[in-house]
Order: sequence, then C-alpha cells, then structure tokens
Amino acid sequence: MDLREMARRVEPGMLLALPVDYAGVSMAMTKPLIEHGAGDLRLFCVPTGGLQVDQLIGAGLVRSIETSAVSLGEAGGAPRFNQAIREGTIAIRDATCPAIHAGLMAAQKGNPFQPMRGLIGSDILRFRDDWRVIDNPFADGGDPIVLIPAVKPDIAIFHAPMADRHGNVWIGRRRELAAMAYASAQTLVTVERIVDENLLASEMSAAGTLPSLYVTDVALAPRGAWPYGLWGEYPTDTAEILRYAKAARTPEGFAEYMASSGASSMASSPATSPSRPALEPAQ
Amino acid sequence: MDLREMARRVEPGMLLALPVDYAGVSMAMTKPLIEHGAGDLRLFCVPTGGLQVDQLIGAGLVRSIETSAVSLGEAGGAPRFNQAIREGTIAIRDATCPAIHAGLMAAQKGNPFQPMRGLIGSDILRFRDDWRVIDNPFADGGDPIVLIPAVKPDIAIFHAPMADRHGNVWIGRRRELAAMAYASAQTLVTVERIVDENLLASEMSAAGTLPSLYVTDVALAPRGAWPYGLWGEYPTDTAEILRYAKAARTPEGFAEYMASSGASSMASSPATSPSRPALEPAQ
Amino acid sequence: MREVHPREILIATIARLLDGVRHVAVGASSPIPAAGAMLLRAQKKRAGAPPVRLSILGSVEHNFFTNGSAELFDCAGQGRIDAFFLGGGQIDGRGNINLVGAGEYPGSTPRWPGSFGSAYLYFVVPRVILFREEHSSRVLVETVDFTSAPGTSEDGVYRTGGPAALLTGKALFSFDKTRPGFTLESLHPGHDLAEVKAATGFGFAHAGSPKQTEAPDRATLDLLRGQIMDELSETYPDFASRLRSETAA
Amino acid sequence: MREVHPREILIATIARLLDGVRHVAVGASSPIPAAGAMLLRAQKKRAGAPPVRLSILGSVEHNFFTNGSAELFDCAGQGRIDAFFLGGGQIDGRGNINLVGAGEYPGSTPRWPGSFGSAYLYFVVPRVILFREEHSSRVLVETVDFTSAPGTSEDGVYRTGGPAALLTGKALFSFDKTRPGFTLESLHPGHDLAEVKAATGFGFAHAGSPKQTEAPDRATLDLLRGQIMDELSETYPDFASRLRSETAA
Repeated sequence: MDLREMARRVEPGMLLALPVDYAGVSMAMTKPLIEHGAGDLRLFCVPTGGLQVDQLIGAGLVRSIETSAVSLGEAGGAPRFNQAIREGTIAIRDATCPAIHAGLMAAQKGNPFQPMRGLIGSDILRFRDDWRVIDNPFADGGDPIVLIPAVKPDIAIFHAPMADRHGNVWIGRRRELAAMAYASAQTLVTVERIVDENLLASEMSAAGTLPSLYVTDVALAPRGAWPYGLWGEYPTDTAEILRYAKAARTPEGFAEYMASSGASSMASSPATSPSRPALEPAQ
Repeated sequence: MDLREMARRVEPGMLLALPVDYAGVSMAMTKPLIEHGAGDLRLFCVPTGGLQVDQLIGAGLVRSIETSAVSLGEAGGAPRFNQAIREGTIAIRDATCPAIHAGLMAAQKGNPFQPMRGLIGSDILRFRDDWRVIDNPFADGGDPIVLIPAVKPDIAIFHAPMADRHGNVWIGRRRELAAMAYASAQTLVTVERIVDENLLASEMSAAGTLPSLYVTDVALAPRGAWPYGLWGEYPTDTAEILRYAKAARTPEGFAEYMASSGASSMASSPATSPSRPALEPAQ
Repeated sequence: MREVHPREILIATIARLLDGVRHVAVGASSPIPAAGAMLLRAQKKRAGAPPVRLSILGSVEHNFFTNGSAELFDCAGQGRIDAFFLGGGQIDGRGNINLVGAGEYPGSTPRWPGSFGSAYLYFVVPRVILFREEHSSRVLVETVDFTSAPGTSEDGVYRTGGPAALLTGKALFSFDKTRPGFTLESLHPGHDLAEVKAATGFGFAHAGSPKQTEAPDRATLDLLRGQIMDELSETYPDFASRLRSETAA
Repeated sequence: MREVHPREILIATIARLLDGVRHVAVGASSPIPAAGAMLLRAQKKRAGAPPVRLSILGSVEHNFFTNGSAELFDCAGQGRIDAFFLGGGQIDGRGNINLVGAGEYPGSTPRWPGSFGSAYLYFVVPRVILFREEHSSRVLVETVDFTSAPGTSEDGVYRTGGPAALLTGKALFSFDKTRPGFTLESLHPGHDLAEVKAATGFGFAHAGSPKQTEAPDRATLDLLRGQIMDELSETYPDFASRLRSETAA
C-alpha cells in the first residue's frame, strides 16, 4: 500500500481522528493528504493536536476542529491554527482531554453517550451545544453530570512501530490508538517496519497489538512520525519543529516550508513508492 | 508476601472481584481465603465464575454474588452454587457480561454510571433494582437505555504469569484484569514467577503490564491457577475439575475434596510458604 | 459415498445460514457452529469471495482480540460482528431465551449457568442463530420461565440484531419478528412434521408438506470431512475425533 | 554557601506544598514542579516515610501508565492522584483559570493552546497547585475571559478537588474556597507587598506585614543541587544545566 493510494480514502467533509504528538502521528501522511486535496475536513484530535493539524489547516483543508489543545510544544503556539482562529476561517469546538476520550469510548462501546465528571461551570461546556447535562439518576436529586455523545470518526490515521503481514499493528501501551480504531469506520496506519512473525502469535507481542479486524490499510513509512519522535524508536527533531514554527508565522513562509525538500521528501521520495522495498528516512 | 498473609486483607462483608476461568484465576488463594475464614463475602464475577466461586460458596463464606454465569465449563454446572441458589442461602444478582464490564468501567472512569444497550425487556433488568432506565437525552424522545452504576470492589484477586520486584504485574492481553484493579480499592495478585527486569523498562513488556500503582500485594504461587490453566503457560487440568464436580455434588463430598491433598497442596507447598525468599514488591 | 451424519447436516446448514457474513463469533464450547463457520470460510476462499473472519471465544488459535473479555461486546456494539450463536435451557415461541433456570426465580431448579452475554448480543448482532441440538418440549417451550433476552423488542427500543433462525437436531426454523414467531423451513432427514410438532412446546407456521433440510453435496462433504475436520481438531480435538470415527463407520 | 536562586525557592516551596501526598503527577514541560516533587520524594525517602510516587506525563523514565493517554484522567477519577499543577494564560481572583485565549471567544487573540485536561483534573485532584512564574496583571486578572475550569463550584456539583495554592515568581497564596479568594501567604525574597499588589489584577487577603517565603535550609539545598539536579537532568536536561550554571555563579 502506497501513501498516496491510502490518502485517497479520505473524502471531502470527513471526520478524521488524529493522535497526540507523542503517541504516533503519521506525519508521513500529511503531504499525501495535502496533495490528494480532499478538503472541508473535520479534525478530531485525540486529545490534542500539533504539527500535522497546523499543516492541514495551513493547506486550507480544514473546516472545523475539535480538540483539547493545539500547540507545537516547546516551539510554542501553532501558527496556522492560531491565525485561522483569529480570522474565524475554521470552526473550533474546544474540549478537555477526558471528554475527547469519553466520546471515543462511547463509540467503542456502541453507546450513544458516556458520562463524565468535571466541566460544570466551565465555558467549554457553555459553548458545547452538542453535550448534555442531566441530573445523576443514582443521586437523591441534583448532582448534575455531563454526557458526551459518541464520536465516530470516518477515518483514524496514525503511525506505529510495526505491523505484520496480516495487518495486525503493534501499538504498545499507546492504547488511545486502539480507542481511535475501535471508534472509527476506517483506520489507516503507517509503520516503521513490517515484520514476518504474526504479532498475535505470542502473548508478549499480542498484548500491545491492534488486531487487523480494526485496520483498513497499512503502509510502510520509516521515520514516518518525523519531525515528531516515536516512542521506543527515535526522539523528536525539535530543531525542525522550531524551523517550522518560525517559517509558518506567515502564510507565505508556510507555503515555502511545505514546498521545501524537508517537508515534501516524505511524500515524494522513492521510499514511499510501492516498487521500493527499502525506505530511506526523510532528511 | 505469603498467601496466608495476603488473605488476611480480606475482611468479612467485603466485595471481591474475581476473574473468569480463562483469564487467570488465583486458585492458589482459595484455600488461604477459606482458612482465613472472613465470611459474608459479596462476590463480583468478571464476568462469570467457576471453580473458585463454587468453593468459596461451598465453604460458607459467601453472602451474595453478582455474575453473568457460574459454571464449571465442560464439567457442567457448579454444584455448590446450584445448591445454594436452590436453597436460597446466597443472594444472586444475575447480570450479563457487558453489564459487569460497564460497572467496572464506570468505576475506572470515576463515573457514577455507564450506559449500555440491550437488556430492555429482559428479566435480568426486571430483577435489578440497582439499575436505572432513562430515555437517551440525545434522542428526540423515547429510546430507553439502561444505566449501570459504578462497581467498586474492595479487593480484586487474580493470578498472572509474572511480576517484577517493583510490583508491576504482566497481564498480557487480559485487560479485564487491569479493569478489575483500576476499579478496586486493593488488588492482590499471585504470579508464576518474579522477574528481575523492570516490566515497564521495555515498551514490549510494558504494553501488557499493570503498573504497581494499582497493585497492593504480589505473592509467588507457581501453577497458581491450577486446576485451571493459565494462557501461554499451562493447560486446564480438566480431569481434576471433573473430579471436583463429581465430589462436590454433596456437601460431604465437597468437604472431603477440600480436605484432600489435591486441593490444599497449592496453599501448603513450599513455593508459597513464608520461609521462602521474600518476594515483596517495592510498594 | 458414506451416509451423511446428522451433525454434518447441521454443520452444512449453519454454513448456509451464515452466507454473506464478514465476521462471525462463536462461543468457546460450540464445535458445530465453529465447524459451520469454518466450512463457509473455506467455501468462500475457494470461490475467491471476500474472506470470512471467525473468532472463537476462549481459543488461543482463533482469538483476534487483545483487549480482554470486554472486546467481544465492544466489537459487537461497533457493528463489527455479523453473526453469533445463542442457545438456552428454554427457547419459546416468541424467540425469548432463558439461560438462567427453570421454575420461579431466583430459586431456579434446575439453575443453569446464567445469561452470559446474551442480554446484549441478542440486541446488537444482526444475525443470531439459535442453536440447540435437543429438540424437546422441555427446551422449546410456550413461554420461558425467565427471559435472559427477549426475541423481539417494542418499537423505539434500540435493536440492530435478533434471531434469524432456530436450528435443532430435528429441524430448521426461520424467525418472523412481525408476528413474532417461528416458521418451519425444513425437517432434517429422518424426522417428520408430526414428530416435530409433538416435540415443540410452541406453535409455529409451516407448509403443508415441509421440505427436507438440504444435505451437503459431495464437494461440501469432502471439504467437511477433510480440511474442516483438520482445522476443527486444533480447537475441538475430542469433538472432531468423535465425529470422524462416527462418519468413518 | 552560595545565594539561593529564585527558582530554588520555588522548588523548595513546591516540595512543602506537596507534603503528605502519595502520588503527584506533573505535566511534560514542568521542570520546576517536577523538581519540587523529586525533592519531596528524596526527603521522604531519607526520613523513612511512606514513598512518594511521581508521574511525569510524556516522560518515558517516569511514566507509570500503560493504558494510553486516558489513564491519567482515569487514575485521577479513581482518587489515585493527590496533587497536580495547573497554569493558565489568565488566573482570576476566584481561582478560575483560562488556557484558551484572551478576548472574545471563539476568535481569541491571542489564542493559547487550549484547556488540556484542566476542566476535569481541577475537579477531581484534591490538591491542585496553580503555578505560573510570571506574576503580572496580564496573567492575574480580575475575571478570566474564558473559564477553562472554575475555581469553585456550587453546592451539589461533584467536586473532590480544586485549588490549594497559587505560586508565582513573586509570592505564594493559599486559596479559600468559602470566600472564594486568595490569601497572600508569603512574599519571595526581594519582593514586597506594594509590588505584588500592583502586579496582581485581583484583590487578595493579606497580613499587615506578610511573611517572607521560607528559603531552603542547607540540607535541602545540598539535596537539591546534588541528587535532585541529577534526577531532573534525565528528563529536563536543558533546564537542569541552566539552573546548575546559574547557581554555580
């Protein structure tokens, strides 16, 4: 499976679930998504967004975003996101991390909603007309509690260390990636490597495996989280994120950055073509 | 930590969470629990019970049980359970597997309840005055849905392949064991072996590890699930379970079986005696 | 060609009932449903049709789950399980099932193990096949003593699943949820309508002269006695060797 | 003995504020709270007191979680996290915090990252320490422009947690939820009441002549500059080396 081919599964208006920066962001898919050009996307950040979200917004593909935060971490605010918010060009639904997880959990369980504590009296709740507050039916009266409706993304996209030839994906202790897949209609995964052994064959590897039952497509993309790091694999390239943060302060700088080799090599290198088995990291 | 010492944490009237027969039943703890003698216990089966439950009932330690089923699998009905039900000497709250999981999930999330589909029109629901039915607030009207209240066991008890010296326990893909621990105030674990390496130190083993944060005590008990099997370790000793099923048809037969060496060897074997090297976790 | 074993009829019938599913789950001690699902999977593979996924609960070989015993129910709730099998100590004419016990609850005598996941799966798995080899008025009753899960639900109750068929050792019934009630589809070889009526505690619709349940053709029987028994014996060695010895007679 | 660095005062103060906790969690980029927690952990260990557990989010070294990014919130909901740190672009006199942005929502200018888990953790972690080094009327405002999480809740709202203290680069405040409002506990060395009043956008209670924030004693300072900086540099190498060079001057 080639990254461009995988990107074609995304259709205009779809709801995309994307993971937090340290869990396994498929940065390798960012450029193919932009080149594919399906717009009007609704992003659902699990539970926060960063570089990928900022780049999709900068490319004009995003209609709305639901998230608990968007930032570039040590590199500061997310410039394309911040400008879009300032100018009102995207709609935002501010959430809080456990509410994001609650929406996915409701979908995972086939439930219409999931309750959660907190939130009462916050402006997050005040601006969320899609959430409900009921009185806890198990209390003697009063005890308001928020209900978060199920969130069923059309597509979840993430990056993981490995998959096997059956389509099972090893996600380790990053269980939010499983939660995203359970909740989503389709799940697209890029991986560092494809292994020969069946990941479900040993209890040790099975414990951290998302079964192929939940996986639509897998594509090879070594260093596919770059410039983010991947747990257990490689660290974050902070210098590159700082370089992006600086460049993307203006739309022009953003466009230049995205057109530059650093950003595009992930998509255009022979590495991601189906004819090449061995892949080079983008540098 | 010695099994008898661990059993002393159980106090009369406590709510105990016990796992399904194939997930890792700490059969090694059954005899110490009976010898300790704390009665009036309320059992919560996750999500069904078997040999251990039948033996605790047979020993007269159980006041009530909540479960989706109790059986000895291929060996048929659970004789002490069935007699207790027939004679009304224990109270039963019949459930269905996902309702059991829902109660634990509510506790895991710090929620007062968790919704679940199904159940409407069943006699399970009709006899559960601790459950509630509300109209789904996200529907236009109607759409009844059951709310299961949080279940917070006093103690969860299970058996796992290994723990490390920090008290981290490897549970593999048996995530219901983690759910039990999250929901419970205390968690007592017996293991096949104690390993020297920190289970959280590698991403591969960490993926299947319940952190010591949730673990109260760990004790060594080789073949501690016997006569049940333990996934990835050893198979079920069906002949022994059949032997029990036959013996336990009468209270006398049950008493003889429990007094026999087969049943007591797990508690008295040198492997679990206090004279062996101390295997207490850091916590 | 040797005579077809009654259980081979059941297995082949289950394969037909499952036609079109993408993912079927079967319980840990359900060798006949598992064999039926394996048969369908092999047939689809030979025909180059989309693959059939089979999850056998409690099996290590056929366990595609990695999130504990809740995952089956989550998976069903997500609409990812197309078919499942339920039995019951009692099944009544409205498709209600009782896995808890006979007589007055809670002092049920006899007490059966309990409802397991039936009170959920019966609601959310589109094609539930009620399977019970024993066909007697003890099992197939007018009204169950305890409803582990109802056969139908009122309008407005969330329900994406329910009974599609009832298969016993004597006959195959379909389920009509509008009546609600069962319709006799076919009698297995060696059984007649009068016998089935006498052995059934509830009324059911039927044709004047019911069809006979279709026996597996030669190709199906070869597949069943070869590859399927090999696959089955990995998980159900006792059942497979017993059936093998009985069909080799 | 060299002069005490202002950040060493903060770290030692945090250790004191955390006294008695069993489990404290800190955010990924919170070196001062982490150092404070490490200091307390080391002090308790030396004193033979019950251990203090420290979880640093996003750290591999100090990550005790294995259930994805939801586990922190689950763990807090279970009552297993005794203390946490929150900051905010704005903090007001009623303990309300704003992590979303200044000006009218949703077109906030500037827009800050967002509320993260604050709208939950502020409700369920018993001892939340508001920590923000910048002490200015831009940050400490009369009323926040957007309430990511409120400082207090009405009776009848489930709330087991909330603000215990506000620590800035200039002063330490406690929080009185009955008023609700902050009380100045102490001024850090080099800061006076007039300066703090001018830099604080909300009113607060205070003594006529406020105390000075306690500086770490020699044993604490030795521990901090030795073992704690070693531990800290594993997770926050840049912060630790900067602080080391500044205290070595």
